[in-house]
Amino acid sequence: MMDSGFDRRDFLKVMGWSGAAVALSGCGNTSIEDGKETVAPYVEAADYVIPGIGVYYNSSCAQCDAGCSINGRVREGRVLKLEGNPASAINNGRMCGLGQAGVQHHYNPDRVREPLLRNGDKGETITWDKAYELIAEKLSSVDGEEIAFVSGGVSGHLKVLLGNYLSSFGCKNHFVYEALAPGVVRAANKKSYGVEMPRYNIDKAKVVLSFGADFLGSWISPVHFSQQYAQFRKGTNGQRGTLIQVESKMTLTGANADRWVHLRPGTEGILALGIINALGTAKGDIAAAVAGYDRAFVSKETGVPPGQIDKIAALLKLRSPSLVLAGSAAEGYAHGSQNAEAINLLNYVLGNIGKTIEAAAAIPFPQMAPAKGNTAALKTLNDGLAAGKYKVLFNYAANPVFTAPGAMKFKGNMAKADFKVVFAHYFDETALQADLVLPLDSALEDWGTHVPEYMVEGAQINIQQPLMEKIHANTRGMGDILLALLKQRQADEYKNYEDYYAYLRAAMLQNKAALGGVDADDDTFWNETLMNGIVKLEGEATALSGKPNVAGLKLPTLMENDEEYPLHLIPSVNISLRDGRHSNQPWLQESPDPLTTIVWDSWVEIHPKKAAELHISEGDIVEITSKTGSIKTQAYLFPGIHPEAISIPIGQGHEALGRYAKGYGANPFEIMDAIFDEETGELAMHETRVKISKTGQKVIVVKDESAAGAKQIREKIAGRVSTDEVDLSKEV
Amino acid sequence: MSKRHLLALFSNFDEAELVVQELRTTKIDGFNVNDDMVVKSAIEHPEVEEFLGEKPVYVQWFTLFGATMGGLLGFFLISGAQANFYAQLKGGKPIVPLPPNFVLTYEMFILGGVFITVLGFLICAGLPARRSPLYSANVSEDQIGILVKSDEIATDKLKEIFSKHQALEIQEEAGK
Amino acid sequence: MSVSNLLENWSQFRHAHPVDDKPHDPYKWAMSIDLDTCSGCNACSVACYAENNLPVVGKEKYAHGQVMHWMRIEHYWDENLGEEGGSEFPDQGAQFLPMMCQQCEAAPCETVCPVGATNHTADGLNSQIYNRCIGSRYCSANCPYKVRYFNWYDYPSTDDVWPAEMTQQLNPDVTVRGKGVMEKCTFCIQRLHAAKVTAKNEGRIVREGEVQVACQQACPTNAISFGNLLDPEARVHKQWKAQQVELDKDKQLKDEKEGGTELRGYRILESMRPYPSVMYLERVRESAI
Amino acid sequence: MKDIREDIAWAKINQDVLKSLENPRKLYWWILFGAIAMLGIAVGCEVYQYNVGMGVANMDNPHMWGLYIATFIFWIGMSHSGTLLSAILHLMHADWRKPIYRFAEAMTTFSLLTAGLFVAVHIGRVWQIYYALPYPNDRGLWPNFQSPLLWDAMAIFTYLSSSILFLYVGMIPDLAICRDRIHAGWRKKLYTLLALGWEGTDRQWRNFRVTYLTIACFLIPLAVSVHSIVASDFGMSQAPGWHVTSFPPYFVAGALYSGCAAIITLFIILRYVFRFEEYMTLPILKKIVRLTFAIAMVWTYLNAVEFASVWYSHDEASKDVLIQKASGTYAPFWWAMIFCGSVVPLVLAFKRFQTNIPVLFAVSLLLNLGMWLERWMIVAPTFSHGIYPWAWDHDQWPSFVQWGMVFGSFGWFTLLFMVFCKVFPSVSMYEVKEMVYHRSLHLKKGKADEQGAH
Repeated sequence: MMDSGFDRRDFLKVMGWSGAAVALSGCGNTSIEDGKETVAPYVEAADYVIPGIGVYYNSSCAQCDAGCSINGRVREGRVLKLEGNPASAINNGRMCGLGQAGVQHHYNPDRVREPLLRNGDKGETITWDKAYELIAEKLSSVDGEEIAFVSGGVSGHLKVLLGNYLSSFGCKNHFVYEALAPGVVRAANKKSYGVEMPRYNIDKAKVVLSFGADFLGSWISPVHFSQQYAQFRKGTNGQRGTLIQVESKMTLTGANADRWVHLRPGTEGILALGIINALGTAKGDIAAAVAGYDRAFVSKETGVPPGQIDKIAALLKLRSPSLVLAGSAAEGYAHGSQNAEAINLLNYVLGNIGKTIEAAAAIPFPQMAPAKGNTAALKTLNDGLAAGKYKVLFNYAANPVFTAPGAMKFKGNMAKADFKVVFAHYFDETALQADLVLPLDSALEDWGTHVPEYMVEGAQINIQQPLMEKIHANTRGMGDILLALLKQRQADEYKNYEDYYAYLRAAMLQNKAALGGVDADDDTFWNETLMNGIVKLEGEATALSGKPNVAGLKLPTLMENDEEYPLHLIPSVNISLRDGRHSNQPWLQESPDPLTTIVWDSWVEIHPKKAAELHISEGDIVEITSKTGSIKTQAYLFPGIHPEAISIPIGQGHEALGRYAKGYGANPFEIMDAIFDEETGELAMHETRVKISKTGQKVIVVKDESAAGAKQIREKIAGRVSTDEVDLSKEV
Repeated sequence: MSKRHLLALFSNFDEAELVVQELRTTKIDGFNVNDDMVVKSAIEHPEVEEFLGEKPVYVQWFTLFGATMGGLLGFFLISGAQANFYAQLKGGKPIVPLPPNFVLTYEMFILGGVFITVLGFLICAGLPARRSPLYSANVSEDQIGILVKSDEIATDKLKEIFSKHQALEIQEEAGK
Repeated sequence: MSVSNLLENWSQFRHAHPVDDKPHDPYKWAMSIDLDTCSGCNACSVACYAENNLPVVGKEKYAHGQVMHWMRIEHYWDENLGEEGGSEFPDQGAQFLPMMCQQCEAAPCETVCPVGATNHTADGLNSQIYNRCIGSRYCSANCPYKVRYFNWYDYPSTDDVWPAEMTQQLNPDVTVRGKGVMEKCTFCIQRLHAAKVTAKNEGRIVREGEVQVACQQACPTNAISFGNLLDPEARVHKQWKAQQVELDKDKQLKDEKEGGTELRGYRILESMRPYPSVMYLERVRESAI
Repeated sequence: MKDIREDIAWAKINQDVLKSLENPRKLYWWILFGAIAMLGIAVGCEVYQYNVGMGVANMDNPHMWGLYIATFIFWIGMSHSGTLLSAILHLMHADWRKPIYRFAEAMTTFSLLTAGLFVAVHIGRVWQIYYALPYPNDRGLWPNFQSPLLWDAMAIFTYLSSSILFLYVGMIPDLAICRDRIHAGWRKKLYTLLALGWEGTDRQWRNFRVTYLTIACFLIPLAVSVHSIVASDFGMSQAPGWHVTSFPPYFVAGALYSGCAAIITLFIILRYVFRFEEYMTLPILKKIVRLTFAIAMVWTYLNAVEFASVWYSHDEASKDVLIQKASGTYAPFWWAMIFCGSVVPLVLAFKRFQTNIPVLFAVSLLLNLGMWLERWMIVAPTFSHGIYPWAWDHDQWPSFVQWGMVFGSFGWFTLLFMVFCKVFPSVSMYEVKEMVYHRSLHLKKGKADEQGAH
């Protein structure tokens, strides 16, 4: 009686539990839908299955490349929820929404279940052996140069196997393609700091000046940066860190900034140099290089008021160390490299290098180090396809048909290859173009090792292990597939490895010593490795180079206004949908975009002032036209964007990818021009110019935000104070 | 000694009144005015009180009882029920919050009152009743009926009185 | 039974709560959310979907306002943004606010439920009993925060909400609600209960850090802290203490101080006297820039 | 303009009234069929809603309540006039009530029955509705007696059962008449059964008088309490626009108002259909009309009081709701309500309209429309513009399901009422006789005095 509230819940629990049990029926989840599976009574269950008790397994999150370690809750042989693995330095037991949705990637009803061979315009189911034979046969007829292999970022043993496979027929065309990779920043960092991916210590900085780096949302390693950010906000002895975000379209990070500075798209570099100039601490050639960038000029170019520039400079002077970040907004232009370098230069001038920017350790096994995805690869691939260089095309963990700029006509070019093999989880746009579709295990069913690109402390290898049995009998892990394919070519080399698991185990045990298991016997070492989910290593120290050279630094002044296409198109990266490969995970579709709270759709953000000029109001269906093409979507008036720019989120507008993604919204890639960064050849995603026009249709925007338009009325709901009104030192 | 019934019908009330007075005044043995006479009418005549003399009505006592019981039952049933929730506060209010209980007590008070009153009515008015041996549908229309019960010997005397006052009709119980 | 019971325990039946009631013992679950570190990333909300079997209603029903997110991330602009005299751009960013059931100590929803389906539990939760609920929806009508969500449809049997494969993800510790019942944030009561049972078996009370709610566990910035307000070790206890926010006040003493204290703890709609169990810490913005 | 004749033969009264019970004309069947069809629509909607879920009514978070609750209040309100006529006027010895109170009372009962249905239709799990009843059970589970909804349930149950008893007891003498006049068929059996062997003996009349009076005394405070409690469903909550002190009297006034309007409507219809010109005379109509006018003004006043008290309060939220009502999405309906409720009744102030049947008929319908709108305007705007701005919503337009139920409820009411007035005398015969009798007495006395003067 004392807590009958709970008693009732107990009852409910039982209900829920048995209800679930009925729906799930036993442990062997092979072929749920055709009801062939047998219900295994719990008394016969594997000894780790204790009815009603959750068991936790460590593994790695495969939703993005940040390399968070996860801790999966498994009950009655089913994975229920993914928590963060507290042992990981990257996410310390934390998880982002995207990572949480990993289970919906795994349980997704639209997964590919059988190997399919194109027959006319529909696929016919074939056996794996048949599929392997087919590949072998096709490969035998072409030589290595005529084979292209497209993949997303790969690392660890999978990368090794893939490398071995490609070299087994002398193919050098491995295109590592990630639609949203910080390619330009890597290059710029290499030039400025001597390393591609240094370690950023946001938590150590007193001021963070970010040029469009959405490190809380989608940039490099968001979950890790978020934790640093929390520390940075708490500050040391009450000295709270200050975040200044400079960008043309407000990102999640921008929304959390103390000062959000909007500037004309593409002028980030100029502002950076202007700030150096305003600081006045630079000497020698740097001083010379920035001499021209005085307040008046910079202000004219960027549209940032002179006073603002001074304030920023003053604050940077006042509080040290600080940290300056160059993000995707800065790099997305034809002169992206210059932008990035100019911004990095600011770090040098402020003397942050070595304090808030440190060299990260490198993984001692270079062959396992991540093959970094970029967009330059896409260009080469596309040109090759267009020229008909490639007869056979493999595609894995990338969806170029969806993410390639419309101007590239990738879909058409892809058709020129006469045999296209796609390893897929779902029928995405690329899989639909394939001749042979091979179904993959989900990340929660597969083995693997991953090496994150952004190392937090020392180096680490993440272990990926299955959290439950396969849902679909006929899917395979990528590793197993590669192994099988390798066996076709070098049977005797791989004959000892019955499957990828065996290979992985052997490979790990081989380097037991180097992996910190010197005096452990194989089984103990292996089990501990699996238990931890992470192998932490010293890593090889790398050094930051000294002084960057500013000779090459040349920033275009005021970009001439395009009369026909007056607006800049900013394809924004949604925190949960990213490049669109996750759009079929309903939780992500239904979790509102933080800034607009719009769900299940695309929208175009326009500044209210601009909208008034164009007589556009919320919910108007507008047509956005570029040189390349045009798309239609709903308008949303958004104050956090430069009036000369409009922004459309990436990730929607799928023509495939299953019931939760197909037919929602529009895909901004379709109208993207093929403009590339002059230095790195990376795709300049922010360069596309567009015009916008009303179609006359109007819809009610589906969003969580209310008619009050995200304003607090009457009552105090979300309180705010300025730093001089609070004393954080007393806080817990 | 067996009794016989007589029913006389009168067109208007004044006649009936005279009849009743005469029956009262004239001494007829085998006939007792107070017990053996019933006046039937289509409407409720306040005057009936006057010439039949005060007769007590007990319905109010039922009402009093019903209302009180209803009220008490209401209050204690509700408070008692609420007392079961002592582990589950609601909205920070006391477990036995008086204001709501008073509202409900009030309703129960009325409910009990009405129900028992009706019960009382049925009892006091002797309803549902078995139909009396002599009845004329005219009574429910516009005529006044006087039903008397008497020994055989009184019958003629009564008839005579009735007819003297222009009784429209005199019904007599079929003899045995 | 009842009359004698009434007479014996009359005095304790007449306590008002939380004002003059005996304090909770040994548990009073409470939360505090630091709006300065909250980045509005939605991780908590998704974690809630995963933990509590929340249905994904889809675009059409979302458009009708029938979404079921127990925890919603609200974002606010400056009052004067885009208005006369105000700035045209949000140059101080936005403000995010995770809003879920505030587990009020004197919950307006509890008094009005005709069947007593929502009650106050011994450890200070506002519990919702699904199989008692008849769906009069009076509780939501009376909820100042509008954080109660009604099952307008029978989601388990609705297409594409939980296809066969997805049902395997459902958390067996949490029931799947059918049509016509009200639901809301429970402070992950299934986790609390499990922790309490373990503690009870070991003859102690639940320790700080022993139990985490799903949103707190996921939060990348650790903005959410949750625990037993009565436990001096608990972070939440320390925070409430440090911020001088008291559970049973409808107006905090510190707010009456001249010139304000340098504290940022507050509770939403406190003046309506629901005595919420969630304390928010105001967002801070740099004055030097 | 003639009132009831004092020399009208009592036998004629019986005939005329009993005539209304005779075999109906074609028109009757048509209307009955129509009513059943309307009811059918509502049933269809309910079946659909029951199977698919409340969502099909197109309510949402936070628009938790819709037309169901509004219409529920409407029907409860309508029930009050019956009591007004039969109980209050009875105590005040207002003779003119006698020919018309019977159908007014029937109206009370039936509108209560209709209102009850809306509770069932409204709740999410109608199959569990019995949870709301205080039935003893070994788990010690009781409904929550703190909830105004439960007070509602209690009050309405009390009110319904009491009015049914009141109606029945008051009808017993007439049932006896029917028993005596109708000699065949099921009717005979029915009336014989229901008349309980009433013979109009002095003893029966004596107890009858007291009982009738007592129940009347109980009914008046009951009626007042019922609608005050309905008002507290809103007044007891915290929601802006509901949390208003003057709600109980406001609701009661509104109730009597809509009731009187409904009486005028039915008065006119019955008068025409059953040719009751003899009994439902124009002077009586005039009296009701004046009464209605008075109540209309009271309602208008209380309305003003509510607005004023909100306007001069410091409750910004409530102010906003008021402004929303007058200027927001609901503005047209809100102003329509003001017009129908406060402007239209002004017509009744003019003597020439007080007996003009077509005008009165139209007006009475408008008044009822206004009263229905009032209920809707109490329920809906508060939801779309409550305390918490984030939950403000694009206003939800009720779906056809909700409208269908509202529509159907009128069918249900009509059905019940039409059955009633074919089975039971809708004019109280014995009381009309009393009325006539007393008038004639007065005249006699009058004559007598004149002679005495000579």
